[in-house]
Amino acid sequence: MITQLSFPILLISVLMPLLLSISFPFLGRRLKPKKLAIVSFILLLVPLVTITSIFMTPTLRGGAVDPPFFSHPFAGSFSMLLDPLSAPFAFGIGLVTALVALYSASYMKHRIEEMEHEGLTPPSIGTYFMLYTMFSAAMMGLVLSTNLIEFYIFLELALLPSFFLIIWYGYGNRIRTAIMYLLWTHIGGLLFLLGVLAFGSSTGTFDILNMQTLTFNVGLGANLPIVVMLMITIGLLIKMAVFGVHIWLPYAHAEAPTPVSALLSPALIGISGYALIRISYILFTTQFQEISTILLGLALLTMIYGGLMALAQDDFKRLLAYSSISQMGYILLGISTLTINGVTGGMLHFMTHAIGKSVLFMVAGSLIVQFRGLRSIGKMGGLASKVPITATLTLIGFLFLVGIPPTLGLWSKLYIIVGTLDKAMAMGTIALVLISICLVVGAGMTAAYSFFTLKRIFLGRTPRALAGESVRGWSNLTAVIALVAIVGVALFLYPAVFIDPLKDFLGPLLPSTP
Amino acid sequence: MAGAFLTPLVDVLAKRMNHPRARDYFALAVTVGTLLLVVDMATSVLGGDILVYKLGGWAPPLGINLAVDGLGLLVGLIVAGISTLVVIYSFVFMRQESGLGQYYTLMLLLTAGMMGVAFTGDIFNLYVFFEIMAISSYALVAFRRSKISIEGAIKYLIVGSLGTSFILLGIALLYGSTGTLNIADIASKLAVINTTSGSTPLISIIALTLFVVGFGIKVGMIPFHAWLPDAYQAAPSPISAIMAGGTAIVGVGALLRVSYFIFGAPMVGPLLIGLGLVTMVLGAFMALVQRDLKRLLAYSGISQMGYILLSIGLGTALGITGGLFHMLNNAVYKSLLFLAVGAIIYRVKTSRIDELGGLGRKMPITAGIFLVGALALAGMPPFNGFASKLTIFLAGIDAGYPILSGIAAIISVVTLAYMIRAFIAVFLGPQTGRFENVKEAPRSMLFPMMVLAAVCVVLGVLPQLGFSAVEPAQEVLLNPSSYIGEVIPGA
Amino acid sequence: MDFNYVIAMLLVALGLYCLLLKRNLIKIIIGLAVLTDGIHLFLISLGYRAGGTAAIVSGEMFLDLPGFAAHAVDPIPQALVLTSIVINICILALALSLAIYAYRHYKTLNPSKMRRLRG
Amino acid sequence: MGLEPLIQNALLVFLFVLCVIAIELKDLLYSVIVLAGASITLAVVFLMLQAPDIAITQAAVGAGVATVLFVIAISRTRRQE
Repeated sequence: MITQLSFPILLISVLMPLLLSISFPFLGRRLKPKKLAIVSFILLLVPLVTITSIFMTPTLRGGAVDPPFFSHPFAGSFSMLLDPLSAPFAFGIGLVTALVALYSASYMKHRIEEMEHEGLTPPSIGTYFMLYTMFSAAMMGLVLSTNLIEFYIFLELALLPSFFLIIWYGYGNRIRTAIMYLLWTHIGGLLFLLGVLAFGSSTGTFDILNMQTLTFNVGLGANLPIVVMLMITIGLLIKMAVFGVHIWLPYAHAEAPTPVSALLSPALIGISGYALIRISYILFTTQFQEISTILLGLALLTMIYGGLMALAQDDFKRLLAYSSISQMGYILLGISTLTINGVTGGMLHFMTHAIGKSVLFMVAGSLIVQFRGLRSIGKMGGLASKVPITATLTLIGFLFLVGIPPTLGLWSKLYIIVGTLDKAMAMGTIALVLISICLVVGAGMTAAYSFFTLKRIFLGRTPRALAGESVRGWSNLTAVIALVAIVGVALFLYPAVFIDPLKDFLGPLLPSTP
Repeated sequence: MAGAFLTPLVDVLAKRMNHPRARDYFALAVTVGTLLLVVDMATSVLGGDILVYKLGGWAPPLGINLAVDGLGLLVGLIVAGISTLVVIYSFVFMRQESGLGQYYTLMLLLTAGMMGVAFTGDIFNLYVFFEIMAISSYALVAFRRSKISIEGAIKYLIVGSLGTSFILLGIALLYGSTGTLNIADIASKLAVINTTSGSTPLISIIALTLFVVGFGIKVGMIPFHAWLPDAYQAAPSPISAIMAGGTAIVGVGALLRVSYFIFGAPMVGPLLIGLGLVTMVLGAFMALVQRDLKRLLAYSGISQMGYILLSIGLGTALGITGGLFHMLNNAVYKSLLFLAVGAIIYRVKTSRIDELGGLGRKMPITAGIFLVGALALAGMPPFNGFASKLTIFLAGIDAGYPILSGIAAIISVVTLAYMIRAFIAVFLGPQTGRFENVKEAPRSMLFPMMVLAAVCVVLGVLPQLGFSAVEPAQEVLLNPSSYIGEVIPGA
Repeated sequence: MDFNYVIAMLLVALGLYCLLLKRNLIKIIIGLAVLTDGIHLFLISLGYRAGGTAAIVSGEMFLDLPGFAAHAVDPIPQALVLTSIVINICILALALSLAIYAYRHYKTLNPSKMRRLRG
Repeated sequence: MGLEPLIQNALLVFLFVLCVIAIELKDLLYSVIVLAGASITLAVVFLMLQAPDIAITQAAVGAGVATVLFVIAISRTRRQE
């Protein structure tokens, strides 16, 4: 099934941006921000193109793995793998990171000017692109990892640059926010690491790929698998910011510089969903099944809580951050059903969310640029006449979240809901009723905050403060956003590209009856 | 080959040097020479040999001998490397001071003492070299003769000589029960005593306690740590660096040599685990509340020492490897951090965290290097601290103490918290007007820091290098009989 | 003979008491001297052999070395003590000079009143 | 068994008493003088234990050099505890 590649093309495509990014601070002295953005874009395009071309090759669709590039006395060998499960994630990350790089140029130019205006001296834009590119490449490496230790290393490698991006270019009380973000996610990461180490020490391997024949050495007690699974899962759930351990997210995602929010919010936390399946489920199938009902409840709670909180926000970016929590609830919901439809939907929803949420964050960013730091929804209104294209794009972004055609969101939500109902039916009538109610409430909530926000920003009367503003209607910012949205819409037309292989892949893994 | 062992003695000769111009370069030449000789020995020791040099031609166990095994080599390598870099760093850093002849003399004496402790095969010589090291470090801490340096030195001296007295008493007890001073010989004779009597005699337990307390004082193990932050804060920064990266490591090396060799792992293990745990936890929390950068680093050094002891106390191959690797890494990034703080003090004249701020713009290279050290200390990939902490966590789980790994991981978060807090407070944030004219540190100070930072990255990306460096040391600790056999044929 | 060890340990204990509880630097240093004296006494007693002769070879003793060795006291502890005495006088000198400096700075010999380093 | 062990034990007791006095005296100068006396006693004990060279060193260094150092230090600081 999995083809062994003779040449480590995936590795090279990840490492190239990761390592070359170090040159950005030096390039930054010679090149203008726009050229820097293009260099960064090209660097990040490399993994995207590689992944797309591998995935589009029919013979490689079942999965392609690099030759191991690194081996360690006890951590085993590291490699990179693209298979139907990692493909939607890799593609979503590649797409969003590459395009947001283009968006970054004008946004960060504005942001740095703004900070200098406040009397601050942020590091140069070259440093920004270095951190940005590292962050993006590390996320890509994360999704393609084949070794648990490798996964952890990329996890931390993604964490560090994002921490510095927040602390240097963020808004508000950025130092506190950044430390909170760092510590919370680091705790999650360490929990994950401890679980992984306990796992590795009892099974003797850290390799994700060759796990079919693993046996637990019960030297550490018969409860070991469930404890280890719980540690790994809780570590991932902290990173995913589900209800209860979500405290850090609204701060971090709302206060990060907008292009970074556009990556953090959908991409980084969603990867935990991937890891839940790839690591928690595949390695600990029976134990994961035992807790799947709890996860289901947690998912519903997260979904509704995120939606409620989003409704109550006035700050546009904070609203989007809470909406991310809510969408994480959806992804977790899909996964926790452990039905083929649910999991497929969950995986697909990562892509939906990545595209939709990055569009929305970029819109928020372009509003900030165009209206000089405007973030409060209460002070907006009637902007559709001033920025009609932005308004359209916002609408599309929200359509992704709500799951209305012509967006990919339709398919992912559909699959999640079908999967959840499958599961709920298997659980009995009462559960079916309860879960259906939750689903309806959740979906209604998403629709409510989406359209309510849309109305408050773009319709109604323009406040006097904004009335005199003259705005460039079509800027680079909107062009990039539009590009992302177009890809998202195109995927609506051909979702089978990802869905079919995913179903083939997940079929044998998941239990036949929910 | 014999010449290699005499390097410490060559260093002592340097005492005579007082020509002001040549002095710097002489000190450098001596340390580089030492380093080269150690590297030269490394090739054969890594091959599995144990080099034994018999002073005066007397055969052990009667004569005094130097023996280089994996452990000695590892410690010697660290010491020689760090001393060389610190000497380079001192050229500029100490330029304004008077009495530099004494400074370099003491520094070389300190190095000689450390090398001697690393290489000696005789427990009394270990004591003598330990005293050489201790006396020169007391004097170096007091070097500036300012209020704090005198105070720090006095505290260090009183507590330190208590420690060395304990060590001497322990040696006396061991001599009383075995009648020999050669480490290998003591070990084999004690083993015989233990097997014949069926249990460990009380006198060995007392001796072990004395050693643990004595060396524990030297490495700053809690509850014997009180002198350490004062001394580190009071000493000139290069000396803090050499103490954190050299003296403390030598102390651990000596503790391991004495305890593991002579008493065997099963007896020492639980003790080390217990003390290591306490040291690790309390050190980290004390570091969290410090207001002075050098004190913060001192406490974090205590905390890291806890990791090392904990891991080695596990007694498994993986645990010892992890502990020794962490010891190597700790020496690298801790001296790096002290040197970086020294660069700040050199330019800004203060190391109080609340007085500093916004230095990142003015001293970007120092900031970057400090960051590398801080992240390595906190165990973040891709720096070396990650590789060794990972090994330690894994070793804890492997040895059946997952709870220890859990605590170690929590402390690792605390470490990250205080290091990041320090980094932010010093390099980020608003600039105060006082620092308008601050410039980047001079090149000859940056160079050693860059070398250490590069080592951090290289050992982080290619941990195999570190593992192969500690492998012989780990074998020696795990299986002391080969060392014993090598030193005393037929024992 | 056992009495030697008792006194030696008492001296060590006395030194420790002084080192830890006295509040005067010079006194503390005196304590240090007492402590090491105790250890030295211990070591020398260890090497003593009842009725033995000093381990110094001279004159016609060369003719009967094995016989001499059977009678002589153990020379190794004596060598140790000799080294240790020399080391300790160094430490003593250093400590006293530090005490003088400290007195110049603080006008007191009480170490608990030197508190610039607290915190 | 003759007089020798008895004298030795008496000397040891005397040594201990001297050390206690040295530590407890409030006047540092007297304290140092008593310590020198203790050192000489110790030297005699060493002599009786068949360690003449150590005895000489102890007398010279412990009672001589150390006392001089202490006296210098006391003259530069203060005499009372």
